[in-house]
Amino acid sequence: MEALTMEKRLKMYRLMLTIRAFEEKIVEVYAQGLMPGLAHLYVGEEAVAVGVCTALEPADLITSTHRGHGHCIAKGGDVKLMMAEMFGKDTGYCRGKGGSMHISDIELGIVGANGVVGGGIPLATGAALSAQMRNSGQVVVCFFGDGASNNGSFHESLNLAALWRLPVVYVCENNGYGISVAQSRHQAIKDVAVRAAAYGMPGVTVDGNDVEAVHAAARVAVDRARQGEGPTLLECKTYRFRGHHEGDPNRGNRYRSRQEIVAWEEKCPLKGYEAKLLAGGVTWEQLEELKEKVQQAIEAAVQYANASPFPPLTAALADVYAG
Amino acid sequence: MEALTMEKRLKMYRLMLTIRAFEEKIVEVYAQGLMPGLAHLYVGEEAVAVGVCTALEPADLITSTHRGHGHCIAKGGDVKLMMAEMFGKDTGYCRGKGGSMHISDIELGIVGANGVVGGGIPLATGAALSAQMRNSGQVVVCFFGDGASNNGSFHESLNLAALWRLPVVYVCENNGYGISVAQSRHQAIKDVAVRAAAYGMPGVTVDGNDVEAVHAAARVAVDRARQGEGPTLLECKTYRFRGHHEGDPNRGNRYRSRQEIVAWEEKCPLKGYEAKLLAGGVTWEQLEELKEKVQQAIEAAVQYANASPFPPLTAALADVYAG
Amino acid sequence: MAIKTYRDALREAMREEMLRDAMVFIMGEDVGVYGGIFGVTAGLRDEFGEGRVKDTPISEAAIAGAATGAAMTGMRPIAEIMFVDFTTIAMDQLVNQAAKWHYMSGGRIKVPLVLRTTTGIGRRTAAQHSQSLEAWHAHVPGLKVVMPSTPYDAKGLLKSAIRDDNPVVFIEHKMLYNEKGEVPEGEYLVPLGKADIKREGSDCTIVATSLMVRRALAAAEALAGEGIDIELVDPRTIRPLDIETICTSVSKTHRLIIVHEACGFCGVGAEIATEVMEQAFFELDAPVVRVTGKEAPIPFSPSLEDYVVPSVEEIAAAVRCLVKGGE
Amino acid sequence: MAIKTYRDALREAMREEMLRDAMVFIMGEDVGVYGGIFGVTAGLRDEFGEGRVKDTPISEAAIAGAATGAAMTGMRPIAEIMFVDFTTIAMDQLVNQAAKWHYMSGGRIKVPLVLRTTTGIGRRTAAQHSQSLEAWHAHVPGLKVVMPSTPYDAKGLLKSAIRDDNPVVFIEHKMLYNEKGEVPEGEYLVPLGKADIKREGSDCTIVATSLMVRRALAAAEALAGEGIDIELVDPRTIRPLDIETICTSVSKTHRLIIVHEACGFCGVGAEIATEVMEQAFFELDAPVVRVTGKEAPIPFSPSLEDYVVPSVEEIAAAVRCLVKGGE
Ligand SMILES: Cc1ncc(C[n+]2csc(CCOP(=O)(O)OP(=O)(O)O)c2C)c(N)n1
Ligand SMILES: Cc1ncc(C[n+]2csc(CCOP(=O)(O)OP(=O)(O)O)c2C)c(N)n1
Ligand SMILES: [Mg+2]
Ligand SMILES: [Mg+2]
Repeated sequence: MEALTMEKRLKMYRLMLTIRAFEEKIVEVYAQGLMPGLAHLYVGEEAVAVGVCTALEPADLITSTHRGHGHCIAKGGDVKLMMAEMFGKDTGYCRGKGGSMHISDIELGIVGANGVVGGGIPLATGAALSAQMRNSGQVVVCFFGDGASNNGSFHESLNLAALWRLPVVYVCENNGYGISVAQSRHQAIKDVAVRAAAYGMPGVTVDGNDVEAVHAAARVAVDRARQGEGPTLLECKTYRFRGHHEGDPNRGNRYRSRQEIVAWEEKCPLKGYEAKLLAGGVTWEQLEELKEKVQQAIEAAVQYANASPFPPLTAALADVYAG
Repeated sequence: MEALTMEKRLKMYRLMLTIRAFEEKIVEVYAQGLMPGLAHLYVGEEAVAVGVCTALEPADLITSTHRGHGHCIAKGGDVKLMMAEMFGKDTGYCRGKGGSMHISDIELGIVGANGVVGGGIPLATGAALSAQMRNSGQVVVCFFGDGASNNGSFHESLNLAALWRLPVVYVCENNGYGISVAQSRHQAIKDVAVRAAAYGMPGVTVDGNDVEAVHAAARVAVDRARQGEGPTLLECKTYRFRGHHEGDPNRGNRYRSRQEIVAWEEKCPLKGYEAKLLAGGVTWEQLEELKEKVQQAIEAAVQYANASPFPPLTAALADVYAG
Repeated sequence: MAIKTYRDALREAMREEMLRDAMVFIMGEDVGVYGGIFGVTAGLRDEFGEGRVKDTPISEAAIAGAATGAAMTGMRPIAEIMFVDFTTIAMDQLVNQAAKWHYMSGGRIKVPLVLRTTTGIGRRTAAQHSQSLEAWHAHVPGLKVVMPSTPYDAKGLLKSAIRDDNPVVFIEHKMLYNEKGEVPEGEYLVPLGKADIKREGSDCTIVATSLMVRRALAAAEALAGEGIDIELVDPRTIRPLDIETICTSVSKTHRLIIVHEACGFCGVGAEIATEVMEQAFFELDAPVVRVTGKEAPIPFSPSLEDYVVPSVEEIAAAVRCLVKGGE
Repeated sequence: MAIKTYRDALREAMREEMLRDAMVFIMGEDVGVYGGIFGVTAGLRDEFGEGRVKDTPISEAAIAGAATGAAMTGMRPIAEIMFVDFTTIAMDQLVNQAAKWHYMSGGRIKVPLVLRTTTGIGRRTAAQHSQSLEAWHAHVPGLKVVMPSTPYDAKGLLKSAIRDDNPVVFIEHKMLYNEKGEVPEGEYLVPLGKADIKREGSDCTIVATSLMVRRALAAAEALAGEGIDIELVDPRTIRPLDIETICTSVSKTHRLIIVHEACGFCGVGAEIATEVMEQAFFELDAPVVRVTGKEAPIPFSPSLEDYVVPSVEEIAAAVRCLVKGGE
C-alpha cells in the first residue's frame, strides 16, 4: 500500500477537526435550546469515521447510527444542511423531518443515520447486495457500536454478507459502552472482531484513535470488498468523551470513572494526529489556518440554520408515500 | 467420567427405538390422513435427543423445535399423550390445541416444541435464568437446527447466556439443511460450533449419530452448566432420513442427492448402536424383545389416540387467558 | 381467457416483471430450488438463475432489512417471508426502516419493496403459522397492504405492487393457491387502492377480504335462494382503503356486514366500520355487523380451527339476522 | 394522600411487588446503574442488587424471550423495552411465544410477564422513537395491554399487572413521567379491565387514553366555560376493554369522541367506535368522532411533531363541532 500523501493526511486532519468543531458547537447550541431532541456526540471517536471514509470512493455508500454526525461529515456531508436539519429547519437534509438520528444524503452515498441500534446493519447489507447485483463497483461501509453487536440484526446480516460475499465492511466503533453498560457487562468477549470467525469473514481490531491505523485497515477491507472477496469486520477501539447524549450528566460519570475518562482524553485522536503532522513537516500556522477555516464553516452553518425557516405544517403530511 | 452401565445403554437404545417407531408410525397415520397439519420427522437424528436427554436429571428442562417428537420422547414424554395430541384429540398433551409443533409437558421439564425456527432459543435462555435465580440446580437444554443458528434469536440468546453464565446447553442439530437449503448455502462456515467463540463459551462438535459420543459431550456440558460455569454450544452432525416434512417428495430428493441420502443411511444411529450392544454382550433376543415392547407401546398410543374424543368446540375459546 | 390458479397467476406476475425490469429480483427462504414452500416461485430460479432468485438463510430481519437496503439503493426486491406470523421478526425493518425512510429523508429516498407473505388458517398448522396480522401492517403510515382474493386480482395487484415506489406488504392466502379463475393473456394491472365489487346486489353489503371473499360469495349464493340479494365488495387493498366504493354500496343497501379472518379486536373490520359510520352514518339502517375470527390463537385440532374463523354458514346467518332485524 | 410523580408511582409499584414476592425481578437495557433512561428504576439496583435488577445487552428479542422463558418456569419478570418502537424487534417472542403458550399448552403453562415500555411524542426524537403501537398488542389474544394516565393509576395498575398470570404490555407515556398526582400511602390495586371516569358530564363523552386523557381534561375545562359539559372516560386497560363503562356513558350523553395519539387507521379508536356502534347504536345522536394522530410517521421538527397528534384545541374544536352539529 502506498504511503499517505500529505494532502490526504491534511484532509483527514481537516475532517476530524470539522467533526470536533461541529460537535462542540452542538454542545453549545443544544444548551441554548436551539437543537431539539437528542444529541449523541462523536467527540473522541473522530478517527474512526475519518479513517474509514477517506478509504472510500465518492460513489461508495455508508450507513450510520444514532451517533452519526461524524460519519456524515467524513463522507462529505454539508455541515450547513446538517445543522439546519438538527435545528428542525425546512432547509435541512430531511426538511426537518428526520433530525440528528436520521440524516441521509443518498446522492453522497449517505444511506442514513438510524435511531434503532443495529437497525442499519441489514440496510447496509442490502445496499451491498444492490451494489453487487447492479455490478456498480460500489463498496458499502456499515458503522455500528459495540452495543449493537449484540443485536440479532448484526448476526443475520454478517452471516448473509459472508455467504454472498457482499462488498461491505462492517465497522464496529467499540467505545466500551452501550449507554451505561460497559462492554464487560454486555458481552463475555473482549474483541468484537472475534465474531467475524462465526461467519467466515476476516476480523480485525485496530486502535480507533489512530486515524492512519484505521485508514490502513479500512483500505485493506475496502479493497477486499471491491475485489469481490467479501466482507470484513473491522473493530475500532475508541471512546466517547461526552455522555451518551447531551444531558447524560458529567459525561457519563455515573457509570464510568473520571480516571477512565481522563486516560482516554490523553489518547485524543486529534491531539495525537496534530503532533504527528507537525513532526511530519506541517507548520503550526498551517494547522491554525485550517482550524480557523473549519470554525468559520461551522459558524456559517449555525447562521444558515438560524436564518432558515421552519417547515410549513403541511410538510408533516407530505412524503408519507412516494409517487 | 464413569463408563456407561449396560442399563443406561439399553435405556438409550430403547429411547432411540421408541422415537424411530413413533416416527415410522407417523408416516403411516399421516398417509392415512389421521394426523392433520405438518409432520417434521426425526428419523435418523435419534442419537442426538437421546444422547443429550439421558445426560439430564428429571427436573431439568428442555426446549424443542418443529422437529420435536424425538426430544419429547427422550425427555420422558408419554407417547399416548403425544399421539393423541397429533391426532388433535382432547386427551392430547395440549388438549388438541397445540399439535405436533407445540407439544409441551411442563411437569416433565418439556417447556415446549416451537413452530418458529429459533423461537425457543430465548425461551431456553430465560428458563436457565429462572433456574439460576431460583437456585434450583436445574440445567436447561435448548435444541435447534443448523438453519436456526442464522436467526438473530440465536445470537442474542447465546450472548446473554455466556454473559450471565446461565446453566444452559445449546444443542445444534446440524442435519445439513434448513428445508431445501444446504448448510453451505445458508452459512459460510462448516461447523456451527465455531460460533461459540463469538460469545465466549466453549463450542464442541460431535458425531450426532453416535449416541454415546453425544452423551459424553452432553455430560461435560451439563456438568459445566450445573456447576455454574455457564453455557456450552454443542453441535451434533446428523441427517434426516425423510423429507423436511411428510409431503416433501422423495425424502427431499429435489435438493439432495440419492447418494447422499443413502450414504447417511449407512450411518444410521440405531443400526450402529445395535451392533455395538451386541458386541458388548447383549443378545439378539433381548433387542427383539425390546423392539416388540416398543412397538406395542406405539400401537397402544395409536389406539388411545383413535379412541379419544375430539375437543368440544368450547375448548377453542378457553385458555386464552389464565386465571 | 385462460383459467389459471392463484399460484400460477402470482408466478406469472413476478416472471413478467422480472423480464421487464432487470432490477426486480426475488429473495427468501426456499424460493429457489424448492420453488417456495407453496410452489409460487417454482421454476423461476431455473429461468432467471440463482443471482435473481435467491435462497436466503432463516433470517427474517435480514431478509426484510436487506431487501429494504437494496430498494433504497436502486433495486426492486420481492422479498418472501413464509408466513405472516414470521413478519413479527422483521417488524423493525419493515416498520421502522422500510415504511419510514421516504418520510425521514424528506422525500429523497424511495423504497420500492414488495414483501410477499402468506396468511390464514386451513392447513392445521396451529397458532404460530395461521395468524392474520394485516391490521398491524395497515396501521403503519408508509406501508401499503394488499390481500388478493382471486387469480385475476393476484396477478394484476402483484404487478402493480412491484412497480409501486413504496413498500407493499402483499398477503396471499394459503388456501387460495389452488383456486382457479380467469386470467387474461396479455399484460394488465390492477391498481392498488381500488376495491372491486365481486357481486352486485341490493339488500345488504358485505365487505370481505382474502379467503373470506369466497366464503361470502358462497353465502351470497345461498342467500339468493332465500330472496336476499347481497352486494359483495372486496377492498383488495387494505391500505390505501377504497372507502368510497364501500360507502357507495352502503348508500344503496343501507346495511353492512364486514367479514375477515383476523381477530375482530382492533382488526381491519373496526376501521372499515368506523369509516362507514363517519362517512355514511345516516345511510345505515342498522349497526354495522362484524363477522371475524374469534378472540383466540388458532388452535390445532381441525374442528376447532374451523370454528374460530367465519364459515359460510356463519356469514349467511349474520346476514339473515341483519336483514330481517332491519326490516 | 401524598403527591407523587407518575415515575415515582411506577417505581413504588415495582419496589413493593419485589419486596412482596421474591420471584419478581427487573430486566432491561440500562435499568441498573443508570436507573432506566427515564429514571423509573432509579435506586432499585442499589436496594435489590444486580441479581434482581438486571442490565441487559441491546437484544430486545432476547429480553422479551428470556423474560417469557423465565415466566414459563416460575419467575415473574418485569422486562423493560425502552421504546415501544423497539417492541418491533421483540414481536415474535411477545406475540408468538408469550401470548400463545398458555393456549398452546392447553392451559398448563402460565406466562406471568410484564413488559414495560414507553410510548408517544413530545421529546422530538422523530419517527423511530415516538410511535404509538398499542393497537398491535391489543390485536393479539393472549396479551393484555395497559396505558395508565395518572400516577394513581400507574401504581395500582402496575401492581395488578405484576400479579396477573398473563403477559401484560404496560405502556407508559414519556411525557407523563413528571406529572404529579395523589397516590395513597398504603397498598392498593387498580384492577385490569376497569375504565375510570375522570370527569363526569352530560353533553358528550370523550374516551381518551394515556397522555390524551390530560389533553381531553384540559379541553373539558375550557369547554365547561362555554357551557359544554364533558364526561371523560379513561379505559386505562386497552385489552381487556371496559366497553360497558363507555357505553353507559354514551347512553347518558349520546355523543362520543375518541381521542388517542396513535394513528387513526386501524387504531384502538376504531375498535371502540365499532363496539359502541354494535352495542349502543341507537343511543348515538351523531356519528362517533375520532381525534387521532395523523397518518404520518412522527416528524422531528417540533411544530410538525406537535401538529401530528391531537392538541387540546383540536379536541375542543371536535367537541364543539359535534355538540353543535348534534343540536
Ligand atoms: C433497538 C434499540 N434498542 C435500544 C435503543 C436505545 N439506545 C440508543 S443508543 C444505545 C446504546 C448503543 O450502544 P452502542 O451500539 O455501543 O453505540 P454507542 O452509543 O456507544 O455509540 C441504546 C441502548 C435503541 N436506540 N435501539
Ligand atoms: C422463523 C421461521 N422462519 C421460517 C420457518 C419455516 N421453516 C420451518 S422449519 C425450517 C427449516 C429449519 O431448519 P433447521 O433449523 O436446520 O431445522 P431442521 O428442519 O433441519 O431440523 C423453516 C425455514 C419457521 N418455521 N420459522
Ligand atoms: Mg458503544
Ligand atoms: Mg437443519
